[in-house]
Amino acid sequence: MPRVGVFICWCGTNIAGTVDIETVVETARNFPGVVHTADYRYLCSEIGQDLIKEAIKNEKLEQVVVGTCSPRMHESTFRKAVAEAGLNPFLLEVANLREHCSWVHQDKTEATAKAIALLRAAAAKAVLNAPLIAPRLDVEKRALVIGGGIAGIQAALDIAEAGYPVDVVEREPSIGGRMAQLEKTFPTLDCAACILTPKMVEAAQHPQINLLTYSEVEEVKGFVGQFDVKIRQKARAIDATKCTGCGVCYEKCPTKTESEFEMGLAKRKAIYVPFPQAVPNVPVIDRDNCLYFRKGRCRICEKECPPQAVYFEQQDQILERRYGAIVVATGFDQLNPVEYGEYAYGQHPDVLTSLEFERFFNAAGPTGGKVVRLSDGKPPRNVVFIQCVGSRDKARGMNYCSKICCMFTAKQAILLKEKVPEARSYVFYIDVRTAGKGYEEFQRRAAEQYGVAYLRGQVGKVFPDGDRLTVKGVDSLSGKTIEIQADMVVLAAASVARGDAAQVGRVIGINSDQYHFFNEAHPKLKPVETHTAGIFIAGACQAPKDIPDSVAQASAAAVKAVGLLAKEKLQGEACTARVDQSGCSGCLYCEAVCPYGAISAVQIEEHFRGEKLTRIVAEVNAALCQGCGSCTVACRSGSINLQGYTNAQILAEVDAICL
Amino acid sequence: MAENNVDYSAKIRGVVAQDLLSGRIDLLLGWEKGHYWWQSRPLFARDQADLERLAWDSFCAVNLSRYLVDELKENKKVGVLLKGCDARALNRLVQDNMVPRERVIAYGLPCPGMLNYAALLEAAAGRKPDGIAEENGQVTVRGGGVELTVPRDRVLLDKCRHCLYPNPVHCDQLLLTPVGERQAPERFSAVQERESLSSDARFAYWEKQLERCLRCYACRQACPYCSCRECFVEQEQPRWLSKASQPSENFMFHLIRAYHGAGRCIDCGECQRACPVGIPLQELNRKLIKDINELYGHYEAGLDPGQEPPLLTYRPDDPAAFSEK
Amino acid sequence: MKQTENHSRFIEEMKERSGQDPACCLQCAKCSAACPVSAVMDLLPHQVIRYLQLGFTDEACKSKTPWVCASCFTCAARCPRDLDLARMMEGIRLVALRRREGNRLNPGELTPEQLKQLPQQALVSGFRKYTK
Amino acid sequence: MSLAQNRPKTEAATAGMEAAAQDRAWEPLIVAFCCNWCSYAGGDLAGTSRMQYPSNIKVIRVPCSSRMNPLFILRAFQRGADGVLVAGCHPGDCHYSTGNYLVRRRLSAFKRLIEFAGLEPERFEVRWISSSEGDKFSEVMREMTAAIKALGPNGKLRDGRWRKIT
Repeated sequence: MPRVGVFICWCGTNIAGTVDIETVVETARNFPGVVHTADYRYLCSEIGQDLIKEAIKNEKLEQVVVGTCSPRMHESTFRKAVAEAGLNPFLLEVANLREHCSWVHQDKTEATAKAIALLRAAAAKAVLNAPLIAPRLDVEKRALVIGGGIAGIQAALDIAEAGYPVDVVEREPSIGGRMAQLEKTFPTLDCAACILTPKMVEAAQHPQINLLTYSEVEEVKGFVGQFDVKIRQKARAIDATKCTGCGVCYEKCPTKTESEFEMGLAKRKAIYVPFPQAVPNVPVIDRDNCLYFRKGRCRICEKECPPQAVYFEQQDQILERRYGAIVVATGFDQLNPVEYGEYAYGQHPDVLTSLEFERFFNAAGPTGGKVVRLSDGKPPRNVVFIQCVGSRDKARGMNYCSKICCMFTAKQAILLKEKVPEARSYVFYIDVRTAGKGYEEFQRRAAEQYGVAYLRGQVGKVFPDGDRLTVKGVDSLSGKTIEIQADMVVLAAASVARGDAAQVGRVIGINSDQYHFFNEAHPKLKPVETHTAGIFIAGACQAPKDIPDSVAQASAAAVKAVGLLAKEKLQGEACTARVDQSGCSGCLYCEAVCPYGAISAVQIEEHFRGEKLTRIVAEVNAALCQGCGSCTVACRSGSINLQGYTNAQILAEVDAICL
Repeated sequence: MAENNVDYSAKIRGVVAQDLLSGRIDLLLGWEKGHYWWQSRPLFARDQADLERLAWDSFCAVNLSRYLVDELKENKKVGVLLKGCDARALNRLVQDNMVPRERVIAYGLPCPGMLNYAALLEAAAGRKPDGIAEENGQVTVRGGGVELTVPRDRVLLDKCRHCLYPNPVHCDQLLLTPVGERQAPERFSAVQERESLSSDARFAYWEKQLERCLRCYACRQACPYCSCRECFVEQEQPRWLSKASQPSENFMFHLIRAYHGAGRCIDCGECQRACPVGIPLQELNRKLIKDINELYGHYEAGLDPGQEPPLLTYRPDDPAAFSEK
Repeated sequence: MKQTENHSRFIEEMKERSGQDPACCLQCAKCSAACPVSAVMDLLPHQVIRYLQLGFTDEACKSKTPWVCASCFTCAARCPRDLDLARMMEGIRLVALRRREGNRLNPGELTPEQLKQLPQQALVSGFRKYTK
Repeated sequence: MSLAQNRPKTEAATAGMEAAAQDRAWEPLIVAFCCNWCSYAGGDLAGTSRMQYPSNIKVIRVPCSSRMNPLFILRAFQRGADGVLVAGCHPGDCHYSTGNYLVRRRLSAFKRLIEFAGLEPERFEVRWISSSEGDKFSEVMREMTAAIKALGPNGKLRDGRWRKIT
């Protein structure tokens, strides 16, 4: 029986307030193998860790058990402490006395009894712990950024500046993302294009950055340091090496269709660049609309193209490449408010979403920069902004606050006043949320200097009324019902995850929350990490976010990626599967269920009645194994076992917990 | 069959003798008569003299495929006589990499179903039978100077009653003419009957059945899917269960024995036939076959070694036997 | 805020009867904006809820609003917090009727003309709504 | 002092019921095997959010629900558990990408098998709980405890020889 030390953390009053530490320590003294017990106010503190290290040396401990917070919180802290005292770091077991006990139970007797049971199980497992050595893995010194919006561009630039090559995969024909669709940015009213375009160009010209636009990630395999990624480069039907970006092709193209970039408010050609400042400035032929692809005739663009760059036969290319780290920055969508029948969206041309309205301010936009009603082309007099359309709405929309709407509405109201000085804005809001540097001042400016009427309340219904819109709402502060004859209604529709976010997450191998926003590894302390090592997230794919936050998060993700790429070797998973070849019958069911292809057949020689026999057994590649343990269950004889979670250890835990 | 079995045995002997004497195979696995007339036991034939004892009659129930695992360690190439169930058992072993198929010559024997001595005793109505004769689906039991004739179906082994594949699904050489399709009764009827009981009644039923278990592991030894080099029941580290024949341990053994066959059991019934205390083991196996078929699509183990067993694969839209809310 | 036992009992009883919790209300007033009979209410629906949130149950009961509510469920359909205002109003009515141990509508007070003119359904609904 | 001392260790279910009637202090023991990445983290979130649930639940951490050998489940029942829960990531969200798809098949077959042997369906459950579902975690724990309490102590599959050692 190894010499076991048990250490209990009070975690201030977090554990000690509900769990009777003294009783727990007394009981733990009698667990099999336990030769030393101690408790301390904060075991994770330096003094607390020293307590463990001293005891390991003085008491010649061979196994350590700590009763603390969740192992997902401090397991690595204590492993390090144990290692510093000269023990193998995997000779440590954590009993979760806080998240799984003291915080979820109030009765002290019950919580104490449960703490003892959890601790007993941890001690029973610890007795069977064996020293483990994590394999050292190579790092491919190249990063992949998925998504070419402002977050993706920023992350790519930061990684490239640190000296590592980066590929940026963007689904659309140009990088730029949502920010490229904006006219101005709050709270400074900078022109979005003026600050974004230089960054786009910088990314395109950076020797370490390789832009893969009009491309999608199809498959991600492997693991941190060695992700093997398949990228589909969709056929543009243009030879990018020849194209000069002169634009003759789309001038001459006879087919028009709705522009995605203009939110369907304007037309584009079947051969097109999404917007004038597109990077790369290489058109794409939209095969669903191109006459030649649909009906086999036309080819005008081909004839007109001066450098002969049109190349109809071009096929999709699959690029297979290995990356050490991945940054996911796939952005967001705006909710389609058509479900909200009371706002008449889709029933009247002058009811718009805010992203649609934004395009009205842009000189290259559908109205050439004029704010006019789509119905009659006249400038609006009264514009009603409705906040929280689908946000803070657990009945029909999203339970969360979309965070950016209060600010972009204030911005649009200001821009409106500047474009149409006689226009009057009304904003129906539930709360105005302006947390951010300069935000409150900006919103107050809208109300005080630009005369925007803020009405605390919601709109019951928008009635299309001849050429105008009657908005019926309430100002809850005065208790007055309000009726406004509006010329335009702008809906601050919720920011939502991309429609295919869940699917994309599955391909990449990261999980998402109930709204399909990608999950960070820890809401406070690991905001850009995911649960998959080596994959980081940035921007609005994690939650609704404004530009400053997206850029900050992108730089944070870039630092994490760079930190990883800078490593000579990575430490792999130590808790890997291992085969007992003498028991293995070679059925290879383990190989069939292994998600990493870490198990393969190997021939071994055996002596049988004086003769040499060869037979097949399974073998684990520890560098590939991630330690899920699925193989151990497929193995009927238990000949493949998971180190750190062995069959014997789990049985010991079960036995101990049932005592 | 019994009437002509001498001829059949001779015919079989003729074919395999050629292969054995020419050295095409080093060993032939067949059957020979045992101590009693109603027993046929495995024959390990290496020469002509051994072959003389080869017998093919209505008592060759023992599945010979299982013996390949050990015999192939000492012999380069082994010939084996396979009934329908034995052929599927060979597929099971090939799929599990327990038997290299290329070192086996499989001689197929279409099987009319094997007879159950207990049922013959019953048919003899109290007299001790000393032999049988078979003709046209009838079995005549001789004993004490009296002859009683019963339909063959009535004296079949349980495992043969429900047999769906009496003809070998594959073999290198078919030795006899295939038998016709048989009307097999619904094999899940016993399972369904048990399912209709309450939890407590089911538990009482199994408690009664399993308390007889001696933990002799004959079921395991006979089974073509129990091919592990070391069975979990005999492991010391970890000790999954103790050696004692004790109710909860017996439950554990039998549930896991059956579970290890989930998606793998070929439903040959050897476990139940081998059980010296008559535990209806096949019911547990069939419960799994039935459920897995219902949940994850029809699958018949042992038909095609290339087809992946259902528990080694999945579909993203699989149903579950628990709430997925 | 009023936190007397009497007031909190009222709220608890109302919550139990209606299955709705006033604490979930954001006071966005969408109910009031959507209500087709708000013009004849002395308090808007969201104000009634606000009174409940603050414990002013007497004021909420004294208000005409719960009795005027036509139970058209527009508020319930629009509420972003999935609150069923109509049920809450019903809850207030039920608790109030039981508290006062009296009815707001006495059959004897109805004139024979009224009884003759009003549709049967209106009478049944009226008694269901205004009497215990 | 331990709850376990109050639990009857009787052979048959009926005996357990009687004991339960006599001993009002009976509290069920429920062993919950939680995958490290989703359900265990969901449990952590329930803790962080102080969402209370009965202390009858004792969690054992496994790397993935696909690490769940049915033998562990039987062992828990044998040693005195009144209920066993296996919790993993939602299908499609497995940290190891496919583990819980395999578990769905494995444990569906196993659940039906042990029910066939006479175990009440409520005693063994499988649930998908993500790392963001602290509320679901505590709710599942409350529901399961209530269901087991309604059933009473489990005598089936339990080893009568097995007693508390300390």
